[in-house]
Amino acid sequence: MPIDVEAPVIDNRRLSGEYNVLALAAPGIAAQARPGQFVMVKVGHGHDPLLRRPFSVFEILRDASGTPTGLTILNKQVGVSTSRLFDAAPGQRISCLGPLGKPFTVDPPGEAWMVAGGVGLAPFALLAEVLHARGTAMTLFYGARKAGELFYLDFFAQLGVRLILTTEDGSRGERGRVTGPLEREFAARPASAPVLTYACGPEGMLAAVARVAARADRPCEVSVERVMGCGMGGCYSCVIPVRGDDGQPHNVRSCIAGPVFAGDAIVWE
Amino acid sequence: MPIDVEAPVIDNRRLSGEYNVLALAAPGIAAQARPGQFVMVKVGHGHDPLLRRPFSVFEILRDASGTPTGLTILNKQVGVSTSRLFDAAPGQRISCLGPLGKPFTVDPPGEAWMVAGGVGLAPFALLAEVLHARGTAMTLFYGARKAGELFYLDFFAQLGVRLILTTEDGSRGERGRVTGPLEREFAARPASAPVLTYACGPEGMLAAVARVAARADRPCEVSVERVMGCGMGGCYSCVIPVRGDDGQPHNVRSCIAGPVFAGDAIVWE
Amino acid sequence: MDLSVQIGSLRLTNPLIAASGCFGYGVEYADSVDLSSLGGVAVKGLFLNPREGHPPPRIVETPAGMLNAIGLQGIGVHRFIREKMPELRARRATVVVNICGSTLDEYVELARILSDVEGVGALELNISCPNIKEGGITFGCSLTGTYDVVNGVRKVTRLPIIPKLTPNVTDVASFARASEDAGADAVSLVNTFLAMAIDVETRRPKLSNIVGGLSGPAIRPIAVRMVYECRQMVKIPIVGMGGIADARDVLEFMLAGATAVQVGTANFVDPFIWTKLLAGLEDYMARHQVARITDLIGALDTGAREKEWTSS
Amino acid sequence: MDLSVQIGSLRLTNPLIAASGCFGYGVEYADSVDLSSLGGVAVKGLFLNPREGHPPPRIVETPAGMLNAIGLQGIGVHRFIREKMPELRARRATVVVNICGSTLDEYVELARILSDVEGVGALELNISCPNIKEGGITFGCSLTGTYDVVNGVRKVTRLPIIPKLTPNVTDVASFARASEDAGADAVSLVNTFLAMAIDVETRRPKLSNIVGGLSGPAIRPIAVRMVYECRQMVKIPIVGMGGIADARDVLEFMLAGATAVQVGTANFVDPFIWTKLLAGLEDYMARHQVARITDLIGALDTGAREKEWTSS
Ligand SMILES: Cc1cc2nc3c(=O)[nH]c(=O)nc-3n(C[C@H](O)[C@H](O)[C@H](O)COP(=O)(O)OP(=O)(O)OC[C@H]3O[C@@H](n4cnc5c(N)ncnc54)[C@H](O)[C@@H]3O)c2cc1C
Ligand SMILES: Cc1cc2nc3c(=O)[nH]c(=O)nc-3n(C[C@H](O)[C@H](O)[C@H](O)COP(=O)(O)OP(=O)(O)OC[C@H]3O[C@@H](n4cnc5c(N)ncnc54)[C@H](O)[C@@H]3O)c2cc1C
Ligand SMILES: Cc1cc2nc3c(=O)[nH]c(=O)nc-3n(C[C@H](O)[C@H](O)[C@H](O)COP(=O)(O)O)c2cc1C
Ligand SMILES: Cc1cc2nc3c(=O)[nH]c(=O)nc-3n(C[C@H](O)[C@H](O)[C@H](O)COP(=O)(O)O)c2cc1C
Ligand code: FES
Ligand code: FES
Repeated sequence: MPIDVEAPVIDNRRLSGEYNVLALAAPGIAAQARPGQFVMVKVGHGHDPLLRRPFSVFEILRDASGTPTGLTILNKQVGVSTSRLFDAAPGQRISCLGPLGKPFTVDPPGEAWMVAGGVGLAPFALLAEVLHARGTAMTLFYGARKAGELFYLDFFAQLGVRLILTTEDGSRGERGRVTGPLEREFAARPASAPVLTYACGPEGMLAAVARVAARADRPCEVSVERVMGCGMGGCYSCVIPVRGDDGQPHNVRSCIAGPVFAGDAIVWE
Repeated sequence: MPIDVEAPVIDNRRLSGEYNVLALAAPGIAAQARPGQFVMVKVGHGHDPLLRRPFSVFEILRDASGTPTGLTILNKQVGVSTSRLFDAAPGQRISCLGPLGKPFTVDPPGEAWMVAGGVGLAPFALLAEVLHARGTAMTLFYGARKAGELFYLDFFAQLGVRLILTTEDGSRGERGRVTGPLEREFAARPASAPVLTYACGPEGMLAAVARVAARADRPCEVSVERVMGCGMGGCYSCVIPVRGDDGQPHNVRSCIAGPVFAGDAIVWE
Repeated sequence: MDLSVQIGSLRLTNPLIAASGCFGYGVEYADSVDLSSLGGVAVKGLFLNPREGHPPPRIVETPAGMLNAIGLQGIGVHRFIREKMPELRARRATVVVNICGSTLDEYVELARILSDVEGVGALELNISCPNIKEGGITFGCSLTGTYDVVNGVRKVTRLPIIPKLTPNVTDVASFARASEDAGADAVSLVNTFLAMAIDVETRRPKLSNIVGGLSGPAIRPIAVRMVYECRQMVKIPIVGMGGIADARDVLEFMLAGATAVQVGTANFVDPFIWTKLLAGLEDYMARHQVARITDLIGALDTGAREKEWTSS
Repeated sequence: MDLSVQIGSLRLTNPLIAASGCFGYGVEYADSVDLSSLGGVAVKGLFLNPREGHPPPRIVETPAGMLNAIGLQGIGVHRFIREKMPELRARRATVVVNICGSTLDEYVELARILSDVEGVGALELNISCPNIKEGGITFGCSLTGTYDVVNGVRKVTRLPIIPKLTPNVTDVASFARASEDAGADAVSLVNTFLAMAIDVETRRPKLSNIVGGLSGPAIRPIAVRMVYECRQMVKIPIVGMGGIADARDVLEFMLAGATAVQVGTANFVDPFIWTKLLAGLEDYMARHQVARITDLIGALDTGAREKEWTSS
């Protein structure tokens, strides 16, 4: 059950001029959150900005005994609220509602491939931690615009995640998009090898990943990002076309039916 | 000429659970400001709250060489913006427009009596400083709800200001309203003694002071507080009825024709 | 302290109703909110048949408000009765069903169907949705259209009927009057204001539907004025809404003349708003020694002001 | 880069006009703002005779907006011509005189008087002030009233005439059409939305006039929609306004179809807004390689969207 906390900012770590990791003291949410779930955040009082904004749960913070004490979000500055989150000062309180949404399947058939585009990295820190505890073999395909926007590489490396990096300007890893190496890896792998692919990033990338996985006849789960007014199923703003039992696309609320969907369920536009 | 500064908060000193003194780095405004003038302040970005709020210039801050570096405002928490000013953190920037409005006459005929009700103390710190430099004899009649809401008494005492205090609950000075002792002092003083009275506080108090002064046949200047939308003469929100040449009351913009008026010019309602 | 209010034959335990389109079918919130603690739950607008609604983007934020062009996506009345009503009954929600038709007959048909359904407390006639072309608002922008829909529905149901008025008209009170004349038990207002927002970088509308409906605190002062105008014109209860975000806002609508209120956009910001609103109302009633909340309805004092001062 | 726009025979050096009632008579700002750098200055609404306006409180803040009920306090047209026009001429302001009458004859008389005054650039006919009982908005809420005022004024002046439309109507575009038919050179919109706010502690209206006009960012999405609707209906230029607070907002109105814009409430918040708006427009034009700002008028693209993605 989601709860709403006026969470104090514990820490604000800048990763670049655009990205930061914000740590929030929200033990109740942290205790429930599972990989792929999100929180709805509102910064500041007053009615401008008005609505909350959705953010993936990035990491779960724990005290020495392992009890969850809070969570972090990986924030990319793109507009009003993300700018306020970029500038948030420790001690400031931020209203945080969650956890919300359907999580990733954490029961992959042997091997897990994570595909992240830019800030789409957000759900994979927690997923990697949980899968690491299960002993699942992991690969992260991680694409960004440039080398300076590839974050948390050590974190994933320490969890034993194999890293395959791409940048659009070629400043690190392979030049180009993340779907290139993904396609090659699929081709190199025997069709019988049990791989579950997880993807998060821009929708065009998700569609491409879903296509690549389908072509390789592999299951894949994508976490979609639609504009969300409420995050609770109240407003119908966040819909995405999903193939129904009748074979037709139907608009489905991604906040409660998702944000994680089977890649082949979505009717990509 | 008024200027607009994104003034960093230098200091926020709490005087009580409701009152604070906020120091702002605004040298350009400080260099021009005269006693009785005000600034229009906007806290925070976004459109809620939307409008600026008027505040008297409380003190002028100066560096060692005497050059103005900023100003303070005496803030009383009553609503949205004053609450934000109460909580403002050093370093935070606050948009500050000023100086605005007609100042007090700083050329009193020998003796200056200042009458302050509550936060109406605000214009008198600067006035007392300026009059002190001129060697004017000063009295401050200062009324508040209770002892804990009488501030800056040492400040005025150090400038040689005679203090006459009242509180509504009698916890310090005389019990009752500030117009009581004022009336007595007028009665005790020969009609020929040159006294200029300045008043700032709730409008009922200003009307009473104006009445008392008129009865004693003395000049008085009052600083009125009307809701102000712009502070620049643009909106006509801040009007107060002033007797015109035709003997009739006319609505006059208190932001540019005031906030300081001759007590007998205003047609009290 | 009595917070109950009456809308036609329907008694609400308090004046707070979740606004249609802003609370799903109610069941979405059933785990977070005690539905029976609300005065009522107005469910998402229903047509006879399922609808997919408009393509995204469907909402965009504006200063102290939001635009929506959902396009009345919905499961249709039959699936609603089958799939949602059982849980709403089980949760003891007071259900207000918001219905929408492309034709007069569709409203009548919907009313007929819903009249036989156990647990339906009232019908709200959505003749004011700005986001769809057929029906709806074309009735709501015409006095005879409004009269005809209300009158048609009145003939087939004994449920309280509450036409929901659009604010996009010159004289909303005349629509309240037409509704009253046609036999409505109450009117609700306002639905959203037709509005638009443009992305200047792409030079495109921010909503796929080009225009949408403005809701949220931004519109509250206009909505309060409209409730006040209707209060002068009709005797039936008014359900007021538009930008309510705290208990003071609820009281503002009630003092202007509303018997009950709906809360829409604010529920998106704070799904736990209901207990806060109730607490705020109770606090106000205690402070002002108001025994029955109905004493506040239309209790706006437009007389002259007193003068008094303290050394504040 | 050419920022100039044309309203009838009047050329504005840029599309930014100070909105009537939000910039005094212009002279109040002459020391802070270079009046000749503005496209125009619409002065506070003038009647033939001086008026005292409403008692305070005259304004109240609302979410992202404000209500005003000033009641058209003003010095009357004769004192305006004598006392303010000389300075406005000296400052080389492009003056738009906003006029208001209780009767049709008063509008005509005002137009006649002002037509002979050197330095008057255009007449804005205020038939939309929600704050006064006589005249004004009663014309603005009736198509024939609108037609008659515009037509009457047209007969006595060659100055560009710009009726200012009220948003408190069902179909604002029909009023633009009536204005065009009657010979208006342009229409301006929107005036404020009739609205109210209540102090729940005292149970009194927050404005002495009970109701007032809502302005500011809150109303912008409705105002943009109305400009867009008028753009489909008339050929004459539209002067758009309502909640403009930055250059993006100016562009939004222009893309929706406005030739020029007015800025009211935002000037209260930032009297130095004009240079910021101009800089913002120039930056946009440079980034988008727009040589003439007139190329942006009505340039909203309502076509389908492309799909593309980057690893952002
Ligand atoms: C399930 C989910 C998880 C997300 N996780 C993260 C995350 O971990 N880290 C992160 O940085 N971002 C994440 N996002 C995206 C993030 O929600 C948006 O960047 C944010 O809402 C923009 O808010 P803003 O006020 O800064 O932008 P605005 O000023 O409101 O708008 C700027 C741009 O952001 C887009 N936008 C606005 N509101 C939303 C919204 N509610 N959802 C999506 N896009 C929006 C607008 O269309 C516009 O193009 C997630 C989105 C979803 C749906
Ligand atoms: C010339 C002048 C000088 C002032 N100097 C000081 C000062 O030095 N220190 C100080 O604490 N206060 C001063 N005030 C009063 C101060 O401006 C108000 O307390 C403040 O605007 C309230 O803002 P808010 O957002 O906290 O209140 P809101 O939440 O907006 O409203 C709370 C209450 O304050 C009143 N109010 C709102 N706006 C104004 C306004 N613009 N002017 C006056 N009252 C308003 C409202 O009517 C309401 O009753 C001065 C006012 C004027 C006109
Ligand atoms: C996303 C959204 C969807 C809505 N859907 C409906 C609807 O289906 N039927 C209806 O009558 N009103 C609908 N409305 C209007 C609301 O019920 C309400 O009248 C309006 O939003 C004003 O109230 P608010 O400011 O509290 O949101 C919708 C509003 C929003 C924001
Ligand atoms: C305080 C105030 C006074 C106004 N006075 C007038 C007026 O005299 N004549 C007029 O045509 N419009 C008047 N208006 C309306 C504005 O010119 C403008 O149409 C409206 O405020 C919307 O623009 P904005 O949101 O930029 O303020 C006034 C508005 C305000 C806020
Ligand atoms: S975000 Fe409101 S229904 Fe999904
Ligand atoms: S505050 Fe706007 S005219 Fe005085």
